[in-house]
Amino acid sequence: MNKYLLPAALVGVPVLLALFGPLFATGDTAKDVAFALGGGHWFGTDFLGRDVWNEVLLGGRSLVLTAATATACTYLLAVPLGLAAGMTKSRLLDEALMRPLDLVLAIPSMLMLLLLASIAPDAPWVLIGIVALINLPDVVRISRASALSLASGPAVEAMRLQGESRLRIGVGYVARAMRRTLAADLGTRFTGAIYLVASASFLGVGISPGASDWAAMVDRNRTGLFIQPWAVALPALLIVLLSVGVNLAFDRWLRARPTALEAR
Amino acid sequence: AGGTGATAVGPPRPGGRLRAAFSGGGAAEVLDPHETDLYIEIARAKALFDKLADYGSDMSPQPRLAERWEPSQDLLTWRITLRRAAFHDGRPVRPADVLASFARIVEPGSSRRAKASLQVIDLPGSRELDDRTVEFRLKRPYAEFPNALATLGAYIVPEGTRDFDRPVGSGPFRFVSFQPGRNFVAARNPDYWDGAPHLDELEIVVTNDEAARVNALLGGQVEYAHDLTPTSARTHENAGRVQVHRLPLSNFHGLVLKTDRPPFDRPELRQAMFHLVNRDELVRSVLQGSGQLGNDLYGKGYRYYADALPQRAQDLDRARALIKQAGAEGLAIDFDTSDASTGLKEAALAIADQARQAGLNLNVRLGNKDTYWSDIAKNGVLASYRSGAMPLESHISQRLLTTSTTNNTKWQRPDFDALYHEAQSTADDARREQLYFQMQDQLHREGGFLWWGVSDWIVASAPNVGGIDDRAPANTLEWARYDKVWLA
Amino acid sequence: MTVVEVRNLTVAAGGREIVSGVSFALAAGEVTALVGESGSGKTTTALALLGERPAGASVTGSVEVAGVAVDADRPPEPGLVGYIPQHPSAALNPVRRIGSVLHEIARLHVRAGTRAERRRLVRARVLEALRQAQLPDGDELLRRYPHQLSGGQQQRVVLAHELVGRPRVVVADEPTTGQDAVTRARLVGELRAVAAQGIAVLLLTHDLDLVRELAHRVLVMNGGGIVESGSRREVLGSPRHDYTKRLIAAQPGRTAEPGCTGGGRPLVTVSAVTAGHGRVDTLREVTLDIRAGDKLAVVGRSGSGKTTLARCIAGLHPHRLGEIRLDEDLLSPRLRRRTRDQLARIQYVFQDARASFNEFVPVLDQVARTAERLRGATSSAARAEAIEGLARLGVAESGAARLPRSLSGGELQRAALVRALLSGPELLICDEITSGLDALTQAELLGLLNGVHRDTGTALVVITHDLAVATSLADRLLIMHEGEIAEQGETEAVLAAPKHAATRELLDAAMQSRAPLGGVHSNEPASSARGSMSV
Amino acid sequence: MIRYVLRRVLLGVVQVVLVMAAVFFLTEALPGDAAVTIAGDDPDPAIIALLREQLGLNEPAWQRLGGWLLGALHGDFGQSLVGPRAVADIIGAALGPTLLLAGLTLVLLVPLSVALGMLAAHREGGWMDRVVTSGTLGLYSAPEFAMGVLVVTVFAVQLGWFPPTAVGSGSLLGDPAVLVLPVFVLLLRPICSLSRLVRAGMIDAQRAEYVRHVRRLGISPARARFAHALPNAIAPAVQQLARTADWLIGGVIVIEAIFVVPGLGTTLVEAVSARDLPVIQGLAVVLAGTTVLVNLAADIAARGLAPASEVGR
Ligand SMILES: Nc1ncnc2c1ncn2[C@@H]1O[C@H](COP(=O)(O)OP(=O)(O)OP(=O)(O)O)[C@@H](O)[C@H]1O
Ligand SMILES: Nc1ncnc2c1ncn2[C@@H]1O[C@H](COP(=O)(O)OP(=O)(O)OP(=O)(O)O)[C@@H](O)[C@H]1O
Ligand SMILES: [Mg+2]
Ligand SMILES: [Mg+2]
Repeated sequence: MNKYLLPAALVGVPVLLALFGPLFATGDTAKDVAFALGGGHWFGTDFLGRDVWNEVLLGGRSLVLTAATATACTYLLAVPLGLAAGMTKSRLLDEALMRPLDLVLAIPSMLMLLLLASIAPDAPWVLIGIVALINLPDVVRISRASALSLASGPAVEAMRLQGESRLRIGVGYVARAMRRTLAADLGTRFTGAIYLVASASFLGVGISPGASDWAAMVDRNRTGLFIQPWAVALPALLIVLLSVGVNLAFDRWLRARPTALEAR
Repeated sequence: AGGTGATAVGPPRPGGRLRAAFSGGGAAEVLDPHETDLYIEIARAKALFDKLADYGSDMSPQPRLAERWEPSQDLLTWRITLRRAAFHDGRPVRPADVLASFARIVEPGSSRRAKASLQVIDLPGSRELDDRTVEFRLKRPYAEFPNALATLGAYIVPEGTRDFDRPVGSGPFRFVSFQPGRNFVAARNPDYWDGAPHLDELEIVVTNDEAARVNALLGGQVEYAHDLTPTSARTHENAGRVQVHRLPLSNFHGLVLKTDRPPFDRPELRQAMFHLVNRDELVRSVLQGSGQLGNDLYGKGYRYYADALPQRAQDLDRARALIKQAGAEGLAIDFDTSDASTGLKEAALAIADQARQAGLNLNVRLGNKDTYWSDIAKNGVLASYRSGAMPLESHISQRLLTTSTTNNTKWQRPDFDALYHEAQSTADDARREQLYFQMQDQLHREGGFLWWGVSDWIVASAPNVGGIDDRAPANTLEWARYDKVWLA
Repeated sequence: MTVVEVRNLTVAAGGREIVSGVSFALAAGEVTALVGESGSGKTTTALALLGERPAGASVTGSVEVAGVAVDADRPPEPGLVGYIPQHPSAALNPVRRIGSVLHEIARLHVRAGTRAERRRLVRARVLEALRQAQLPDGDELLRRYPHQLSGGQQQRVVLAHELVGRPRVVVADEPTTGQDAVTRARLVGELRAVAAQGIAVLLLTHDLDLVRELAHRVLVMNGGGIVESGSRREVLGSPRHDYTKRLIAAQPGRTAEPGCTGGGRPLVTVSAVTAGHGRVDTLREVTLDIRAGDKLAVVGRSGSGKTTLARCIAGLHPHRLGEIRLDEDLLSPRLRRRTRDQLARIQYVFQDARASFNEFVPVLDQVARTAERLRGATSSAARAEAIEGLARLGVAESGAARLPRSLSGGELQRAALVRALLSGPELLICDEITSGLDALTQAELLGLLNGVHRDTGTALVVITHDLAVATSLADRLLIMHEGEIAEQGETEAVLAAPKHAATRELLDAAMQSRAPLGGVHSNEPASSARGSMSV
Repeated sequence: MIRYVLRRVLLGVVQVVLVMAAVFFLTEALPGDAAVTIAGDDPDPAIIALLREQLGLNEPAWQRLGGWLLGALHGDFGQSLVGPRAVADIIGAALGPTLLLAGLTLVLLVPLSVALGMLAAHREGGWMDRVVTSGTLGLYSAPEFAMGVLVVTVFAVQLGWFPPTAVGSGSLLGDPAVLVLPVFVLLLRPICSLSRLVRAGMIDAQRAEYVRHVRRLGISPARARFAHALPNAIAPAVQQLARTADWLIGGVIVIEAIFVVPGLGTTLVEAVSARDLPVIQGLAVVLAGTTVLVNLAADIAARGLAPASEVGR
């Protein structure tokens, strides 16, 4: 348990701030001089003269939820797709599932981000959708590859000989056996999602203007980095904490669970 | 001329190459001066070409290639006398060149910027009187016709020029090389009619990212950086590594309220907006103090501006009362803004917060920055807006007449139109001033524009650059005048 | 001459002694066999010769190799002790060509003035090692990657690695597990040749036949200690220790139980079935009848298509041409198209029992599913049936209720058998279910199969490398060779008069290892390796 | 092998064509068009209509796509809508700097991330490992633009070691100092992901029996690590390298903006904002083609590195 203390602390700070921060934020909208320090502001003001701490309290929820939801959506879509493609014995179905994804893979993700985000309205679900779409092919490939090797293994064959349904084999065994591979991927995928949200903000797409958002803060306040570093440093630090914490947690979890092979 | 730096850098000194960083327009950039649109294109056109007139720091037309102008009594015929000037290839600037240039600008099928202003000229009726005099016939009386001569893009090119790969003009610099979206080099024109430039060479490089422009200046890669944010200015102002020039009265910030449709067809609601905006807070936060308060009128500090009208300040009680009167309490109104220009979005966010205090719910929508201007021209009811410097007359004729093409506030009042036409039909300056006051008074009471502030245009230069005029708004004669600049 | 001297070696880990107080000596030119059931500490003992020990273990006692003390901090001089690990494929780097690694090792042992001279010596050394390891010395082999070699070849390549360094001692850990009779015979020859060069050989195995063929001396391990030692003749001829006696008694006998030979009606008919992997046909026009109550053993060289044939019948491998009928009904090549009834009537037991279980679900639940899905039993009835079946084969309910990872290999193998039997199959196919098990467990399992056949009349198809297993169990023998059936018939008839060359080769190879005690081979080291051998 | 490569190349061509069609329709769906952007601030609607007519934007979409594809078949990528230049010229001019940046990054990336990964794997769980793993994890989550700003400020503006931008340097090669910072920033993120993979692979490989086997045979620890463990460890990293190429393109967009490099990224952003369809299309071909090629190269390399595995199905 002890070894989860550090990752828990790393993840805990940003996540608690993100989830409960809005409860402590003031509704005060008065604006001060932009990028000023002092004047009753703990961490100074941002590009609009708003209180940085207040923005930090407000800005985590959208980022954490966007990145987490996007990652969750990716997995919810990709794993069943990968499972279906990997477990099917029909080459046609496999190709039909995989080729369109190759196409998505061939479009550079930044080009896709640029185009899709300019077409779609500024709503949180749009960004979630885009980030999920960009990550989709990779995760499908990973899950297909691991489903493929599992599906040709004796455990699956034994179940098929028992007359088990595909669903039961897929959910009851293959999906569970893939957990390790997917968990290793999940941490970096989540970081990638945060990163994409941040880049979207840099390209000026996807985040509604009024929204307080850590990723957007890093971008929008960067001009003031040298008068007022907190407006960038604080949200950046929280993002790094979050992503390091998540990855560390998965690293440790994986290390704690030996592979099936090692367990024997 | 002579800015803050002038004293520090000593007397003018000839020689050297000045590198200036501007943001650019990519591969689409052209050298055709009639197609100019971006600041960088104007700066280049200004180096290579001349107009007949240009705007002074108070937006009044100053003679350039035109030595002087004399209108007829009815303001329909204007006689222009040209200076003794020559193009870079040695040919003199003649009336034929002027007529040909204007004909090219207004030719059918062209979408050139100056076309709207110059269309007032009856070109077939205009003629060359002698080799230095040209006589323009106008289609209607136009007392401020020199404004049209100074308009953006009304450059004089040699007759018959079609191709601007290696442009020949009459400006202070001669063309050397050009790569669209990358850089432009020009060399001193020793025979320039207004005195040869101090610099040997001028290079204009494209640097789209503001931070990169500042960095390039700090790193000694350029000597002049155009268009800085107030934040950058504050960061580097006192460090002594660069000179910061704040060109006042350059950029007007405001809101567009569409007066022809609900809810802003109700004058009370427009007035409520006038009273709920906290201009001080906006200037402090959005402009970061680098600007002045606006009084909901365009053209502060310019000729004919109605200084006498009282300055407005936030009055929430008044605003609430007006909102109530308009029956708009708790109304949710879509508020369009975009990243198309700096400050638009920030102002919208701040104003939305201020409006909430008065009980009005402004729902900020971030529009696509590339199509923002044409989107708000047609759609929506409330939008962030900005405008560069232009004479009051141009502002009115382009934006506030029934016939205006970019009448974004849909301000269409026959009585207002009549005042404008009367002002253009009188040769009496005092009378015209009075008419302008009447127009502005009406706009101040119930117009569709809410100009809350005027910001400085910020440029920065290396410590050794002298001769930058610190009082010229962007886009005026003294702005980006590299022929007056020297390197110490 | 004594090369290795081990005195009072004790290895303790995890609070218990894995190896306790072991002492023995190895002599040059002699093969010493270390036998004992799985987990008795053989590998741990052998690794001590290399100065290695299991993670977290502590070692006491002394090990001397060539007169020099060896421990974890002072491993023997590289190349002095050669070690052929239990799974040679793991010892070969999958991305390095055979030749490049061999040359790399040889370079360590060659000293020469000029570059060219050095290159020549290295090459000579490599070629010599290849010859000694019975590998062809052509460049073609040297250019290959490990996965392009057969298991036997891989083993010999590892042997060559060791021989390049001219070791004084070679440790071979279970060298014959899973090898077919012919390959096995060749390996025996090689090891004998190694010993003949004056190298001390330590042979770790649970295969007593191998011991009989090769060893000069035998050490029997049980529970971490050496329970008996002596010359081969003493130990195998007149075992003193109880454990040794049991071990020897568990060897499958020659005589098959007389069964109801081929009396039943035709159950499964395979006609002209062709199947393959990708473009290569691994099974060509195979035709075969299996009758109700048959006991059929399938034997053949590795890669001859035994597993493919079995999988085609079970529906796990779609065949390309030909047809398979159950009674009169055509069986679809695809498992999905087969009815539940068809699935229930033909069952298949996998070689790797552990891999055939879902690691996330208790064994008992998995076993019970067969009755539920294929016979429509209610889940409580199926559970009761499974508990009963498992108990009958000696797996307690408390054990079966656990996840597969906490069951031993033998227990899992039995559970897999119960899982297949719960559908009440008329044909049970067992693919090498005894290889990799020690003799005692193996004998137990074969007994179980016989019992099942007797009680239910299920037809059995047993795939095996071990002719002893085949002959002890089957009424009929089927020899496969390169994707075709070389020969089939009554077991005794085939053994007595093999018609096909492949059969003869297999039998010869098997005979050699079956030579009666003190027969062909004397106690002296064998004089030479068998004649020229190809790969 | 040759059959495999041929099949992949053919598939790649189909892929590129489909990407082009997808990009075309995505661009079509963008709000506004070239006419609107040319018209600029406070546009006159009449001018927009006129421009639309002149640019042929009134023709149906499929007709324009067809025309464009037909031209592309003949190697003619068309004219830019907003400027007087040919698309091929525009892309050709921008290609050099980007190739240089991306190429240099890739060339440095491999040895650096291998070195870092091996360093961390040298002693698993040691202080070096901890420093490298947590450092790479932290850097991995920092976006390029943040790193870019920081690096420029520290190393160029404050310390003055390197030029802060590429402004005014005629060719990047002529002035190598200009390349240092952009390549440095571009390297940071991929180094993190790759070195983590190399580390994991090395740890696995070092534990593998074949490494212990050659150590027993007397191969030196260094050689065992470099010649035996490493080739196994980098096989998964090579696959990742292919994916790196994709976001290297993304990173280049950001880096080019910060350092004022007139490359493909800058061109792409400009073309998208100007709705310059032919240029976007041309770029899509170049980028998708690159992605397909890099993936192919990676697959072939992976085959060499992992001869026993099959690639794909
Ligand atoms: N690091 C360790 N810690 C605790 N127990 C261990 C460790 N390594 C091995 N063992 C145990 O020591 C015993 C002896 O293992 P060893 O590998 O020597 O057996 P073996 O006789 O070679 O068996 P097999 O025939 O299966 O190869 C086994 O019960 C094993 O589980
Ligand atoms: N997945 C595969 N891809 C290609 N070839 C294969 C594959 N699996 C098996 N083969 C080949 O098919 C042939 C027959 O294989 P099969 O498994 O039936 O042999 P076997 O007789 O069971 O051998 P063993 O005794 O080694 O288990 C062999 O030559 C083998 O190399
Ligand atoms: Mg062992
Ligand atoms: Mg087999």
